[in-house]
Amino acid sequence: MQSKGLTISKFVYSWLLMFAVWYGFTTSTALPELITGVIVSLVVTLITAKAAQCCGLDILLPHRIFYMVKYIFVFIIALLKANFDIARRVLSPSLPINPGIVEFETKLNSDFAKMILANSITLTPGTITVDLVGNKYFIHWVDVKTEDSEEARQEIAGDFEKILLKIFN
Amino acid sequence: MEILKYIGSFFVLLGSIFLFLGALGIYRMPDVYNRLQAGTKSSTLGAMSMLLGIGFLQPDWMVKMIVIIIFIAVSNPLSSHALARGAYRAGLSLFQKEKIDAYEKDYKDMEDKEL
Amino acid sequence: MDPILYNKIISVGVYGSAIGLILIGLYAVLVKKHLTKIVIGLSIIDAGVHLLFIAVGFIKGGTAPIFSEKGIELVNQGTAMVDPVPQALVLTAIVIGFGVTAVALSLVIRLYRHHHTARIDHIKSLKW
Amino acid sequence: MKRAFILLLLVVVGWVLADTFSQINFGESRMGDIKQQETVGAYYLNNTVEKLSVANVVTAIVVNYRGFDTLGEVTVLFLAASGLASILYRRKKRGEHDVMILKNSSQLLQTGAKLIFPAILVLGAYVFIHGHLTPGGGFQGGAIIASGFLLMFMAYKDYHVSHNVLTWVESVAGILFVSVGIWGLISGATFLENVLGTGTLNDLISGGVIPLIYIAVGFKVAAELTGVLETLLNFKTEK
Amino acid sequence: MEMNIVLYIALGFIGLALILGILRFIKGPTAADRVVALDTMSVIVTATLALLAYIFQRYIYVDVSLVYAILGFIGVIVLARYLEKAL
Amino acid sequence: MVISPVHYIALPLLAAFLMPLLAKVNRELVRIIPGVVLTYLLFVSVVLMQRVTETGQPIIETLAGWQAPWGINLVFSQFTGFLVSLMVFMATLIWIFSYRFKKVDNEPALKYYILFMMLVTGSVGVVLTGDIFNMFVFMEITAIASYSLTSFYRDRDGAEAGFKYLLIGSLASTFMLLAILLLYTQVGTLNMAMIAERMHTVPVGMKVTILILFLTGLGIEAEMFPLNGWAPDAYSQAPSPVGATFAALVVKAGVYSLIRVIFTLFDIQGAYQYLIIMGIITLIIAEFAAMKQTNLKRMLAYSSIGQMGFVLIAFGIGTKEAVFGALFLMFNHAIIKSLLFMSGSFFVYNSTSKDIKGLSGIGKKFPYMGFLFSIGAFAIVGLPPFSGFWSKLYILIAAADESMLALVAIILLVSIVEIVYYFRVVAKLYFGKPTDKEVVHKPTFGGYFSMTVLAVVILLVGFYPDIITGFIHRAADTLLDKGAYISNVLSVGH
Amino acid sequence: MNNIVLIILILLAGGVLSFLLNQIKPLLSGVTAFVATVAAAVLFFTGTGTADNFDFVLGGMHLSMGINGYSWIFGALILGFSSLVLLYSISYMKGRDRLGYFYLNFMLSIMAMMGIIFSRDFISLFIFWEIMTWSSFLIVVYQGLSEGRVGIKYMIFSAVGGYSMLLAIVFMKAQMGTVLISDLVSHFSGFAIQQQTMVGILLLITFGVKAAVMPLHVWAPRAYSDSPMSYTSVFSGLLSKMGIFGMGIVLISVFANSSTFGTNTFYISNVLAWLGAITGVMATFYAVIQTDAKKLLAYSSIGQLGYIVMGLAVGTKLSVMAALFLAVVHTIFKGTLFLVVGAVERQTGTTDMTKLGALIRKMPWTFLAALISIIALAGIPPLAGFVGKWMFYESLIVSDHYFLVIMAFLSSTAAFLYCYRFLFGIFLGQEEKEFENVKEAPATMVIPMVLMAALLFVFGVFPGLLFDPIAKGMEVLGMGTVDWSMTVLSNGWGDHVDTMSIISAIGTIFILAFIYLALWNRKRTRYVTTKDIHTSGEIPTENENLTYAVDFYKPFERAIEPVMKRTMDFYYNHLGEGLESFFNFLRRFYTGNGQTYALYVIVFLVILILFSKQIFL
Ligand code: NA
Ligand code: NA
Repeated sequence: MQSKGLTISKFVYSWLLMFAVWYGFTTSTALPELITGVIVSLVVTLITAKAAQCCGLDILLPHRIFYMVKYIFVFIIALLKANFDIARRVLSPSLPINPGIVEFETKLNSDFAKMILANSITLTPGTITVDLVGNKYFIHWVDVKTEDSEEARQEIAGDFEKILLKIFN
Repeated sequence: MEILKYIGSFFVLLGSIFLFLGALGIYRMPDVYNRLQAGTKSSTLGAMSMLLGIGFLQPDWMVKMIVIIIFIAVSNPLSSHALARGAYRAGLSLFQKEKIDAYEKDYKDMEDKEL
Repeated sequence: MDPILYNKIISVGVYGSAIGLILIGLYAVLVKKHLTKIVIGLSIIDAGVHLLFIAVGFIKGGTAPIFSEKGIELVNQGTAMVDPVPQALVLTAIVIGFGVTAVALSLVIRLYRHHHTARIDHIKSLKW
Repeated sequence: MKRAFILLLLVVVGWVLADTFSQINFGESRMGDIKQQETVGAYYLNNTVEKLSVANVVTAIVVNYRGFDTLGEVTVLFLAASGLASILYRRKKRGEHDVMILKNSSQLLQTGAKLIFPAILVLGAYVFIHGHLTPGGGFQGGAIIASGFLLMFMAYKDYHVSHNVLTWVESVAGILFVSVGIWGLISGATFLENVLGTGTLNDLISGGVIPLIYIAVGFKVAAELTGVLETLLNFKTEK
Repeated sequence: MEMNIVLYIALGFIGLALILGILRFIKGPTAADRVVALDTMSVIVTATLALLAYIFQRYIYVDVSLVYAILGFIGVIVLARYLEKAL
Repeated sequence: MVISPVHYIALPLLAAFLMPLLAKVNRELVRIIPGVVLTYLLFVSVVLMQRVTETGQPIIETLAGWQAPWGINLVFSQFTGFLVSLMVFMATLIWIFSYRFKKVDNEPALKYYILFMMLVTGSVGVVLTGDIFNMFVFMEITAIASYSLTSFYRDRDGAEAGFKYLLIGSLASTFMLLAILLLYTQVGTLNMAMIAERMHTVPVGMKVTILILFLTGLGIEAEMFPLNGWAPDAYSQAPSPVGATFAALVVKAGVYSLIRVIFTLFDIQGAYQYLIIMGIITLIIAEFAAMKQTNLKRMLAYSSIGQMGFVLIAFGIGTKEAVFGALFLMFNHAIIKSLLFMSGSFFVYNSTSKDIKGLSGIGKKFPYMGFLFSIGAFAIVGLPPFSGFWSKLYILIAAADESMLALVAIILLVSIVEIVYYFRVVAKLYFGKPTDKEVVHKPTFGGYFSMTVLAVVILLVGFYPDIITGFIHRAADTLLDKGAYISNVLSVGH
Repeated sequence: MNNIVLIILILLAGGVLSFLLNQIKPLLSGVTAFVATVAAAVLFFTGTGTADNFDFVLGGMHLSMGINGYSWIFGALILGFSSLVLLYSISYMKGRDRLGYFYLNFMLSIMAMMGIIFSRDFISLFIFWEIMTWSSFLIVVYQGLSEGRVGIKYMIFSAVGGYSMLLAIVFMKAQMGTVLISDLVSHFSGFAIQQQTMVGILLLITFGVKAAVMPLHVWAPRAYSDSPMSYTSVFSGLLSKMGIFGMGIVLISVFANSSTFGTNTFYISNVLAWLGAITGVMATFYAVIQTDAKKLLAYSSIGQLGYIVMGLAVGTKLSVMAALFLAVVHTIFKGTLFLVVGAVERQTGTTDMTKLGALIRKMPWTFLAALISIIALAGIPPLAGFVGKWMFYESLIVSDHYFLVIMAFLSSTAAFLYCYRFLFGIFLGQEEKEFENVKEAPATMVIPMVLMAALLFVFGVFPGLLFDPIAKGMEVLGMGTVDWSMTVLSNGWGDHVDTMSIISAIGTIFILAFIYLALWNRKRTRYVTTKDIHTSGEIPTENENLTYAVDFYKPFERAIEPVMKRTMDFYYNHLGEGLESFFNFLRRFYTGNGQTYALYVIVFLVILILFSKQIFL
């Protein structure tokens, strides 16, 4: 998200998104509901215009959608792995852990992408994002395998970062 | 539609197991960061799975279930991150002190800058 | 399980926790010295009272008094619905409790600013 | 010693409360013969759908049967906001302004808040607009919106909501509420009387003035709670 | 109410989970541990509310779940900020 | 639009919501609007009092189109009407007094006027409403406005006083809520008339528990000992117009609610004896404490509490004459204590200290103010020919009629204490040379005006009590006629 | 309009008007007050008869005002005396600030006194009684002499008195349903004996406070002396007589006419008579040792009131008559003496007899008034005081109150001491340099004094002028008729007392003796310097007395010292202190800690819960 200021594209995207949220809440196609939804989402978009613009309509381009879907799959697999990993640790009486905090830098430059990456890291095996300063992630790692920044990036963020770069850049 | 019921029940059951595992992790892990590790992942997956299951059991509700799933997927890791950061800044040391802590120096620097 | 016993256990649990909240809050109000803890105590008392409202209005097997189900037929003349009045009252009570808590917190802030302490037994320039 | 005495007192209080509530059987209907409408609760359950076309009986009570209470409730919030502002008021010297006492939050939280905040606003609006249909209402919706602002306050140290706007919103909403009441008076009925047609049950547009009032309440509550939060968090004055 | 055996089991797991969460909340030992317990429990409760809505077959309760999710999240964020000594 | 009791609530609220907007147009409007509203309400009072006096029937106003017990209603009877009119009258005068009040104007005046107007509205609402939960809501409005106004000034210990008030007030609201909840479980309604009608069905044990909860909760508002720890602080730290408002409106609402509950809702005879006993203790402790105060406003506060004790005693006697005396005393106390607060505050502002000691000779510096204060002091201790005398006389006669001579003796003994501390101040006003301290806070024209009006009322009622006794007699009769209350309220729309 | 109402209104309007006119010109204030009082007096003496009734309903109570022979005596006294005092005040108060305040309260107290004597029911009586109390209180604190303590003490005692009456009133109202005085008289017999005693004692406390009967007198000396002198004369001369007025009603018309009261009358009357006697003796002793002229007169007043109370309490026809006679005469001579001291104070700036002296040449007219009044006070013929005293002794002897006679004699003798001291200390003795340029008081002050002194002479020679109204008054009280002629009084044995012959016999002796005394002392007048041989050449220390006026009666003081050591004041002060520390203890309840208050709430709740059965069921 490099360009500052409000573009029509961003505005419309935001409006659409808010309307989608509205629909998610009402799940009704009755006309009064829809009209109200349009109004509400418009008002909310106007209110949050300054603060809350993340993307423009271009995020909806097909190839980006494709990568998004791909991301979701990758993510879900990672999430499942993470849970089995946790289950193993939790249920094992010896609690095999070796925790520590490591850092690495990301190539992502969209705030939004960075957040998605951070969340993904948090939900994948053995890691939690403690902080993000500029481009530098600080990760709490249950079982620290390396202290080297680049290796850590590969180990922790690898796949996610690649796909995210494709979606947001 | 019987098949949906089975799928739904499966997801609900799976979700509840993960939720339980998350709570167990919270209970058993030795320090706050590890508890967070266990709690976040399992509870997120557990909740998502259970909501999805309910969506299958009651297809009318699927849209709303997805809304909640998305919300949890976004918010839960975020809150965990905020907690981890908060715990760190609250001065809670790591479980094993001799282990590596890359955050310490930067964190101190930032504190100085803010003052 | 014996339904009467079951009912008794549930009622002890619900009333007990509500009354327990009230007592815990009262304890905080009467014993804790920190102003914020006292305010929290007041909120806990409120919570207990609100819970009592809900508990009292509850009817075994009753649902929320809302006639809006699409998939479910209208509940016949409300016989299986809980008493809506305590719910309406508790809504009001909660909002009022919130208002009071907000004012209380602002007073705590001011007291702290002025006395540089938040211990209630140190703030007694007005007495006798 | 003193503590023991207090505990003893609490035992007595607890005992009398327990004793009293043990006479009120949990889960038992106290609405009497519901067809006879022996209690107001029974009356409301029996008549709300027919007379007001409002699905949510609690909402009907809150906004219509006991709408006067709600007016008072709104006033309480308004008062709390005013009281708070007056209690924490500080005379500012030239060039001084309030700042949040918060330190910077994490970049991630800022991004997340930016994403979630609009959705929370939509949810709040949804809750108060559907107050007569779902277990929501003006207060709940307003509180949700305010919690959205709370999220923003938590995420952004320098996030400010224009006091002017808040004042406008709460004033106009409050005036709207009272005006709906006076509308009843002017049209020859009683204060707060539902002077609009009630529509069909479970439509968005039903229940007469009830949704109108709840929308007003929603806005008002949102503005007031946000104002309260901002006042409570802004208690440092800086050059 | 539509109840099958799976839902009973699920409720059982959830009950156990909540008990464990409450135990951790009580044990602490630090404020951060308690908040972590709260955080997890809020997610569990969110899911549970949705499940209860299904069990009671009342769609309107789903809204409660949604609102609970949001308020729980924001509550934890506030507490986290408090831990950070940022408040 | 016909003039009706709901105007008392709706218009101030409308104005309160409007004021923040109008403040942006012109700051002066903020000060003026409450006065306009209150003046209109005074007019409403006149019209409605005339109406109820003519018909002899209360005005029952249903709200939102739902008759009792389904909806909330307002009851403007000769009793509530009297109290409400008194409140509005006092509020108007207090508004005039505080118009362009320098100390207030140094603070966020907009908030002050909003809170003040809501304080008035809350107190009036407590009296007007016919619904027990609605009464709770209005009480909370009053309470929150009071907490905030108590801590309004920054240069005092207002926050401390406000916090204590809030702490005790919150306990009060808790107990009241519990009482209301239990009551609802027993009778299934919140309308006071219907509660009264169904009260006999409630088991005695439950009834007593509910009563105890009410007595504790409302006793706090009515400043009953030992629940009144908050009161002296709140009175003395609040801005003086607010102190006057507490005395003239807020406590009145508290006492009203207590009386309404005991007289109308319940049918427990023991409650009357209880009122007498608590009244005596309150009276004695408060007057004794007042005796030893060095701070003028605190002294006035304790005196106020003592007067409320006296009122409770009178209500506890419970006969027609006693209730008449009690209402008369409430009337007098509202007027006299306000005058004392108003005039006393100027002494305090312009003296070297807040202590009574600092008042030396200040009566010579402000002769008219000293005169007004003296009138107030004479009237409050019940010296003839000031209004306070009559209420005291009626209550004593009522007590004697019930062969409670010991009670009379106690009251009179305590009155001597009262005389001592008031006359000590009056004597102090004229003793010694006034300090050279410049006049920091000159009374405004409005200040003089409202104090003069109060003094005139005190003298007028003192010389010729009959101008007011008719209203009070009818008010007392209305309060005591529980059957009529029930049938009037419940017959509306049936 | 009814004359009674008119008089009250004139006095009230006069007060308000003089308050207002003070804003324009202070002089107008006094003049207005004087004119109003004179107008009221004229109306009273010319147009007010016993037929003037005024019945009205106020606050739902039937009240009644009127006048009878008994109250006429006091009414005449009030209006006559206060007219003269107000005339005196015009000059006396000149130049002081807040004259409006002073005259307003002055007029209010006159109005209140008139109201008291007009009242035919207890409610109006109480109303005017309290107005009298607070208006006089305001005058006591007017000069701000002693930090309000004196005023407070006065107010406390008045409140005790006033509330005693109020208690009696509400009791009567509950018992009889009416508050008319005449109803009390007729219903009194119907009361149970305890009730009779209670009502009697309560009312006697009320009137006893104002009449400064021991032990209720302690407020009086300082209250008298702290108010401006022109008002002090009213205080001592009139306000105290309101106590006498009330006692007369209670003792004579209520008790004496109560058939069932029987033995109680005896006890109460005897106790009261003894209290009066003790008051007389003690106060006289105190008067003797005072160095301040005002205080001397104040104590003297109290002593004299003691006699009067004694006379009323003894309750025979003659004693009552003597008491009423003394009451009137006392007003005149004591009033005059206070005015004299006022004149002296105005001209010299002090009332300390140790500083004053030899003013006889500077203020001859004042001296004349003082001399005549003192003679009357001492009970020496041919002045009015003698007649009263004679009747008084005779009534005591006739009714076999021999001990009372001894007491009375003791105090009369002691009274001579202070009379002498008063005259000597101020007008005779050694001339002080600082008073060299003192002038006679202005005419408006001298005239009232001399006029009243003349009255003393007239009433001394023609006591019948007073006997007439007094006899009428006693008839009203139910004492039956009294035989009298202008100069002859029939005593209890049926003998006739020819006042004229006695006066001429005894009077001559006394006057000669007095004049001798006075002149003899004048010869001794001299200036004392510090080098006087008196000190054997040594320079005297500061605390050595060089004037006679100091320690005038040192031996006497030593003699009475044991009696005086523990005054009533001492006990009252201790009571007061004890009460105050008790109050202080009680208010510790308000600890200032909000949490404690919260605890109180819970404790209260728990107490109610635990004792709910006892409290509510
Ligand atoms: Na992870
Ligand atoms: Na989380």
